[in-house]
Amino acid sequence: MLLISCPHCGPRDEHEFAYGHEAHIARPTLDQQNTMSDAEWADYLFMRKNPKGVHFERWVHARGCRQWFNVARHTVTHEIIKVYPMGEPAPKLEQK
Amino acid sequence: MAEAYTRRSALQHFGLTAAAAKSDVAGAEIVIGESAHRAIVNIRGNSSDAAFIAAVKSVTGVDLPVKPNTTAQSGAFRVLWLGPAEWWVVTTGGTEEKLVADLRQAFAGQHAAVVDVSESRTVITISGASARDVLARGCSLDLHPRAFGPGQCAQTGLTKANILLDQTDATPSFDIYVLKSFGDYLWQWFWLIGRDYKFAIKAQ
Amino acid sequence: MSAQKNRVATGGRIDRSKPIRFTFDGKTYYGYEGDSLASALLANGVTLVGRSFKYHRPRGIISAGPEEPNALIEVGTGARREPNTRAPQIELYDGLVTASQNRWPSLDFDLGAVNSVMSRFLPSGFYYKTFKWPKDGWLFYEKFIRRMAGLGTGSQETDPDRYDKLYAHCDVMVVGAGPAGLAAALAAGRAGARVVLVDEQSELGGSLLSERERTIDGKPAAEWVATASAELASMPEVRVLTRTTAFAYLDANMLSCVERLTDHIGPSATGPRQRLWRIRAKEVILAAGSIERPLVYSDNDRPGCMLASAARTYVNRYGATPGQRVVIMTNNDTAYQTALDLTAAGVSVAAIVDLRANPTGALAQAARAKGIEIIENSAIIHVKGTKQVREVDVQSLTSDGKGVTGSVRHLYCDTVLSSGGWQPTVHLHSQTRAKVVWDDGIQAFVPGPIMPGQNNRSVGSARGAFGLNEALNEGHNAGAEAAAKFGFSNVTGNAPSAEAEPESQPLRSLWIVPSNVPVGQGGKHFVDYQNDVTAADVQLAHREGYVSVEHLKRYTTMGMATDQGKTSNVNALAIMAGLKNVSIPEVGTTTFRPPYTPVTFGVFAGSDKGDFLDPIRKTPIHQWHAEHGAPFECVGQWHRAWYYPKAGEDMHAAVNREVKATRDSVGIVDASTLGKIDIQGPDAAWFLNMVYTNAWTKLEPGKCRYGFMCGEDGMVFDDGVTSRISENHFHMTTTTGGAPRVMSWLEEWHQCEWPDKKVYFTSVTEQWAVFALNGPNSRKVLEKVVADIDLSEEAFPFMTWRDCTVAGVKARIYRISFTGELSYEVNIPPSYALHVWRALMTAGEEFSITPYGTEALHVLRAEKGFVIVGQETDGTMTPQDLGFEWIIGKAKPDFIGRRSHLRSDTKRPDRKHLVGLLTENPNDVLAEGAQVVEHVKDKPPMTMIGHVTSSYYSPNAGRSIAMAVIKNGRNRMGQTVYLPYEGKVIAAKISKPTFLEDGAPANG
Amino acid sequence: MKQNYSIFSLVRNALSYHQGWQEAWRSPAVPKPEYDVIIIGGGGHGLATAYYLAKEHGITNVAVLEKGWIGGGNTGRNTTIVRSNYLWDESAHLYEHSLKLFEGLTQDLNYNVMFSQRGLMNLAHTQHDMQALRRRVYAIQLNGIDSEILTPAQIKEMVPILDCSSSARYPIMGASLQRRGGVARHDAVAWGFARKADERGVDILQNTEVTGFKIVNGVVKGVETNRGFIGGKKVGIVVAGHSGVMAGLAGFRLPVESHPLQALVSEPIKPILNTVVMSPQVHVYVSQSDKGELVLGAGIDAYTSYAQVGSPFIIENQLNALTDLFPCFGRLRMLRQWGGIVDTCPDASPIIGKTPVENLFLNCGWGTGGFKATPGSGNVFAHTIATGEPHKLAQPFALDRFTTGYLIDEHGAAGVAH
Repeated sequence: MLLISCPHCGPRDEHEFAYGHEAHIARPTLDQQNTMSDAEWADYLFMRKNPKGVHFERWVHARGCRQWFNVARHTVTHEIIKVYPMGEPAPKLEQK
Repeated sequence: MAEAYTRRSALQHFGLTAAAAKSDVAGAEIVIGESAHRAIVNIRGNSSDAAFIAAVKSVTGVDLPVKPNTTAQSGAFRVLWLGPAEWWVVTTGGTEEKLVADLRQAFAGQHAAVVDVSESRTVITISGASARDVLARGCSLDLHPRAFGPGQCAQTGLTKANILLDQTDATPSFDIYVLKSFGDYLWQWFWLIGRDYKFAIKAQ
Repeated sequence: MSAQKNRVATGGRIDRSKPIRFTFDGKTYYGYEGDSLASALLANGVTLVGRSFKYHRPRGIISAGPEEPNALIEVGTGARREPNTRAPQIELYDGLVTASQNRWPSLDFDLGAVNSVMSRFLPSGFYYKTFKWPKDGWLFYEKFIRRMAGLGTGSQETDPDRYDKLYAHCDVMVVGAGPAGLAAALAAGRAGARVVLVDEQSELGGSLLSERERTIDGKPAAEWVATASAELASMPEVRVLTRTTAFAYLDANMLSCVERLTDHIGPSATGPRQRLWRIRAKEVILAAGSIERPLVYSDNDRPGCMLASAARTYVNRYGATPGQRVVIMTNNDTAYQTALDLTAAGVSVAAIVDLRANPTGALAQAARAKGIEIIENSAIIHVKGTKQVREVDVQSLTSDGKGVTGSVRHLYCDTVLSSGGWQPTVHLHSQTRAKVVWDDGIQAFVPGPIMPGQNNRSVGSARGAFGLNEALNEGHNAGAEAAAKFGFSNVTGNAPSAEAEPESQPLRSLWIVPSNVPVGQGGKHFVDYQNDVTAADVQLAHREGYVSVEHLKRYTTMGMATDQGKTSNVNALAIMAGLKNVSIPEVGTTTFRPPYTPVTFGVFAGSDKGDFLDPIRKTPIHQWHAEHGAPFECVGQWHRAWYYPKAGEDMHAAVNREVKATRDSVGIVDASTLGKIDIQGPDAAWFLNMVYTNAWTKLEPGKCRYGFMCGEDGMVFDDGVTSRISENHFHMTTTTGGAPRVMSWLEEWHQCEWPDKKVYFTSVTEQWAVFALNGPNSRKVLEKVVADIDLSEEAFPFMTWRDCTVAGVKARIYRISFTGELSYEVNIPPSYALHVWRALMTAGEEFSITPYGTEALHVLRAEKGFVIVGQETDGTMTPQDLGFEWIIGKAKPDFIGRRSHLRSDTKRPDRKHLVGLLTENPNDVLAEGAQVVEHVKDKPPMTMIGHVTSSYYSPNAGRSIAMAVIKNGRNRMGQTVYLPYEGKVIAAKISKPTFLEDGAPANG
Repeated sequence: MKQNYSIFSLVRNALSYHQGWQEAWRSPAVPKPEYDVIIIGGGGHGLATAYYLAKEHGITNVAVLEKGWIGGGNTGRNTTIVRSNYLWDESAHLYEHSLKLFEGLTQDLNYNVMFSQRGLMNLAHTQHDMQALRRRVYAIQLNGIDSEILTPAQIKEMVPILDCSSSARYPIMGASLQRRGGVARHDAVAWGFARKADERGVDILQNTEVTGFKIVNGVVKGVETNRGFIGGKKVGIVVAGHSGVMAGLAGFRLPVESHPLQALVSEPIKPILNTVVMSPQVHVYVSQSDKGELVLGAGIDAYTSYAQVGSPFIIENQLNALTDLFPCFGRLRMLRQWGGIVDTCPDASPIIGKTPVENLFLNCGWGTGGFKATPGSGNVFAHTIATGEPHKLAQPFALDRFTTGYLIDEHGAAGVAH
């Protein structure tokens, strides 16, 4: 069971959290929506990096403070490398 | 409001008063009870805004606990940290309407919110030497005195219900705030786990 | 009391003053307190204890621990019967009932042993090559194969025991309470750290419990263990768990452990039977010891064949000897200690057969000094005796160790002990997915670097440091260092110390002990005892190309038995490496998967049985519904009153009555489960514009509006009515099942996408109980209990809300409707819910007010064509598909899902549309889920164009009504379609999805 | 020709101490410089693709590249359930195609894949479950596939050890039954395809990891591997959980996430359960293997992972539900627990067909349900690669459905994994 450090509440068991999938997918602006192709929209909606390695993803402390945050987690080791707030860009990490 | 006698607590149908009368509180390893009808008001605002902190203080006398998972008390008012911009003000039942009004007035002009949630929760109290043991059956938090103590609170899970856990003294005693719809479930869960302990029911 | 013929007169940790009666296969025996079932059986001279899985070969006890492959026993009777329990790990209690398994009619005479005779035709994988004829024959063969397979028999009765589970936390967790683990726990505990020490045995000490002569800190080992145990028990922050197996090492230093609370007491025990500990440690010290490997020699499975170390445990710890006359075969020095200990107990050691030439280690010298014959550079080539070892043949090894030469010696004996070296117990380390690496020195896998994100270290023999002093030192240092990491640096005392290890010689790897006939053509060289995998099977796998470790395991089933290959994996890998002429790690390492030893299903479930499986959420007047006979419908976790049958009524009659009464006069429903969200802030209206498909900016305070929410994929995912309380304050309602999802949805968009928007969301679902009065007389009922506001149409029109007092209780009433009737949704504090409900019932008496449940609610809304998200929708329907084109805010610049509505498939005009279906026979009520076709054929396949989403008998329409989603349905009005299901075909006409006069706008 | 496997060959070989068996497939020491088709991924789907390319399309200059050992991924980690009771026409036809191939597979491959059509039951516990169940059964029936609805009494008769009492937290209200559904021996499927593909000339290259693609002007020309460059006129990616990694190497993204899916077996016991029982509501999927082990599947873990492990509470919840459904299972013991990496699509349906790179084809997204599709998937994918155009059954499952919005959503309505 993952141990996730909520930026507010500290380390809690995984079952207190809900997974928010890949982070840093910005919703297209209205202008973009109106000019983009269906394929580009599909890219926003569905296409994912799904890396084998460090994944920048979102979690929410659903059974706790209900706050969303970003996590850099290794998808092979499950090591949580960094927890950082929403809105902050993905950290540059040494390649693991 | 209607006559008080028409008001029912979430767990009233379990006959807690009668059970409490028969309970041996002194010899018990755990003592559980329902503390119903508290005033619980959810407040939202910006804790880095001095005006917000001042407004809370002006109404409750409490210095807003900005440290996560802590509580602060002043007189009848207890303020519990729920999130970085969310707290509960808990006080004597029946005063929630006034509290909501006072807080709204104090927050005037700020981006803040006040929501009465008193009626949505009941409180199950648990106290006694084995209280931590019992909670460990359903709660993954570390409640060891080195890790958790009076003045701390946490929203977490207790078995399959979501709760807010507030340690009220070092006995230890805990207040467990739970949605009323889960009240039956959680109360019966305590009975289930409690069968391996000497336990007693406390009157409200 | 029958004599225990293999019981030593004195010594060991059993209490000879406390005899314990037990039965095995119906026969009564006696053992002593402190015995395991295995030791008691051995003491009684019982060596045949089971039959193997495939060949049904007679089998005896191999080991003294969890690695036991053979002695699998059924314990208990009736509902408590438990198959496949390992005899060395069963503690005796009075009245213990045990039985052998996988034999018929008896252990001694087992018809299944025909497989042994036929074994030549049953090599690994034989079933892949046969049983292929005729084409459908497999089901036939399978029946027989299944009956032959399967080991023990599971009970078909409900397990009467209960189980417990809990969470725990510590600074330092120590797995294994042998010398290394005890030293670690003592060091960390003395420093003041929170320590959990677990050990699977009934008492602490691990390997020290089997020692005869070793001393620690000048005390006999057993005494040192007792002192250490007492000290640990006295430390308030140290928790010691015996009979507890750490069976899984999970992410982030969480270990799952199972504590056996009553298995050693039996059915008379009270309290939970077993307990699941989920322990989150800051650091874990793995001190789980090591497991001896058997040698792979010809017919090495005959009852009486045993691990050398096991014999040592039986004689030293339990005062039970495996037999009377023993031959030992070894490739290393440790077996000599067994010889010395057996000799000391009066057991005759006929000879030690050492695969090595010229053994001169200290223990070998000691054995020689005791007069024990050492036959060096030699091997046991045959074991004679089927149900009991009678004799062994010994021959010298050729120089390459691959054959034998010279004259054959016959040695009479009833027991053959073997030692093939030791394999550290690396299971938990490996479970973290950290690598294990091959250590040439000890010819075993040892822990490699630990996994990132984990925090553990292996000490003592668990990492391949087999010396006692090494174990004590490493344990102590690990405990002290781990404690210091968490701020407990004040370690008192030094590492315990023992006398120096006897000087020893390296082992000789001879992974197959040769015989004088080729492997596979004479006796069987078992590698995996339980699954009957032999060296010849490994050779066959190699021949056929199943050469990787995973293929080897799967093809031969090696390592897949209940012992998970604890004694066989390395031997099998090594044999394969020899065949491939590569190093052992090049063949691969096995991945150790949890659990370390099998764990009862029941303990995972814990106490959460029955209604505790999933919480049942109840509304504030749940009791009232129950008292009035309502069955409940599951809606998510909620239980909602389904209908209220009166005496003699079935569901259909009750629902018809409820539906009719509501349209004719007044009905009342408990709608408290409806999701409710308080939304406040200057950007609240902006936010609603984004999450709903329609526009909200212009909604006036005091008014309500219905809306659909879509996912970003454009599909409907919730609906409901939202009311404006004040300029910056809204009250949103959601579906019952969707409430938590919508709340999360709002927070997610706010926090992740639009954090600058000033708005707060608070769930108030349970702040309000909701009772909906519906029907032409609902106003009249309400007027009797509401005095402070004007309820007239003009003063309180449709789609508005008012605060007022209902029966003395502060309330908020929304004039919204899900029935198309005059309707008031009365919101009141739940603590007054029963009072208000009763007041409304009383007030409604003169109008025959009728409580109705969810079924009538569904009929009433369907009569007016209101949709239910989750019933008319399934994640593939847009608002347009549902006919709610009008609810899409065309003028709105943006909302979630909007762009998806513009995709080619989503904007197709001939998508599935929500329509009504009127059956030709008005009394035919279609099944929900029935499929719609245009053209009926004699038999399938038929082309389906849609399905029925809702279907009821409508007493108000006087006929059946149904809603369906049908391809291009809105352009097929009046078309007759067919619904073939359950052997019939029902014809129906496509209509609009409203069945009384046109409905008012819907309400979620 | 390969040795024929039969009772006669078994007896004959027994007389020579089984010294005469040949290797089931060759392990070529050196790859050819170029193949007509390279299949990346030596799982069941990849091997089946190679087999059908050779058998049905006469394309035998084929290599299957497997970074580890064939059948070592999800093929060897699933709960071996085979069924075709899918809601949507597109899925039903595809899985039924596969089920039909399964019915002749043992003979076709001369390898006993132990396809045991012992019947497969889907339990319903709520009104909503029952509605969804009827919808599915009626649709399946009209697609010409066997499926029927059972009453609780019929369920109890078939599986007496199920708790069918109405007082259960989730009482059993009914079930659907597909009698032709069942289980098969997963390893045998992979090995059988490998053996027969090899017989027709396919090179199975184990321990061969693809590290890159050679793409010239948008056309794939071959793959870089740890054994050097291997040319390929056409390349098919069939790597399940690692599809995203391969797509990344080829320069495009997929609507796929990889998640852990956990499974476990009990210790073997004598026959106690003769039907596959599935309860999507409480996430229980159970059958008994021929060896006697109860084989259980759980729900997927929420987070993406390539670790082949998941979280313990998934298993706890599953066993909680299992021991409620089968109260006599409480005393059985978990023997082994493991995880696979499942590649899930937003609509819980696979992707089969072309990619943005010419001559590079893709077959992935089978999520929790890939095993049952093995022969069908290989069959339609082989057609797709051989002809360059999607097989008609594969057509709806093209990647561009995510652009048009024509999803085949098997989540809600089918509601079943595995």
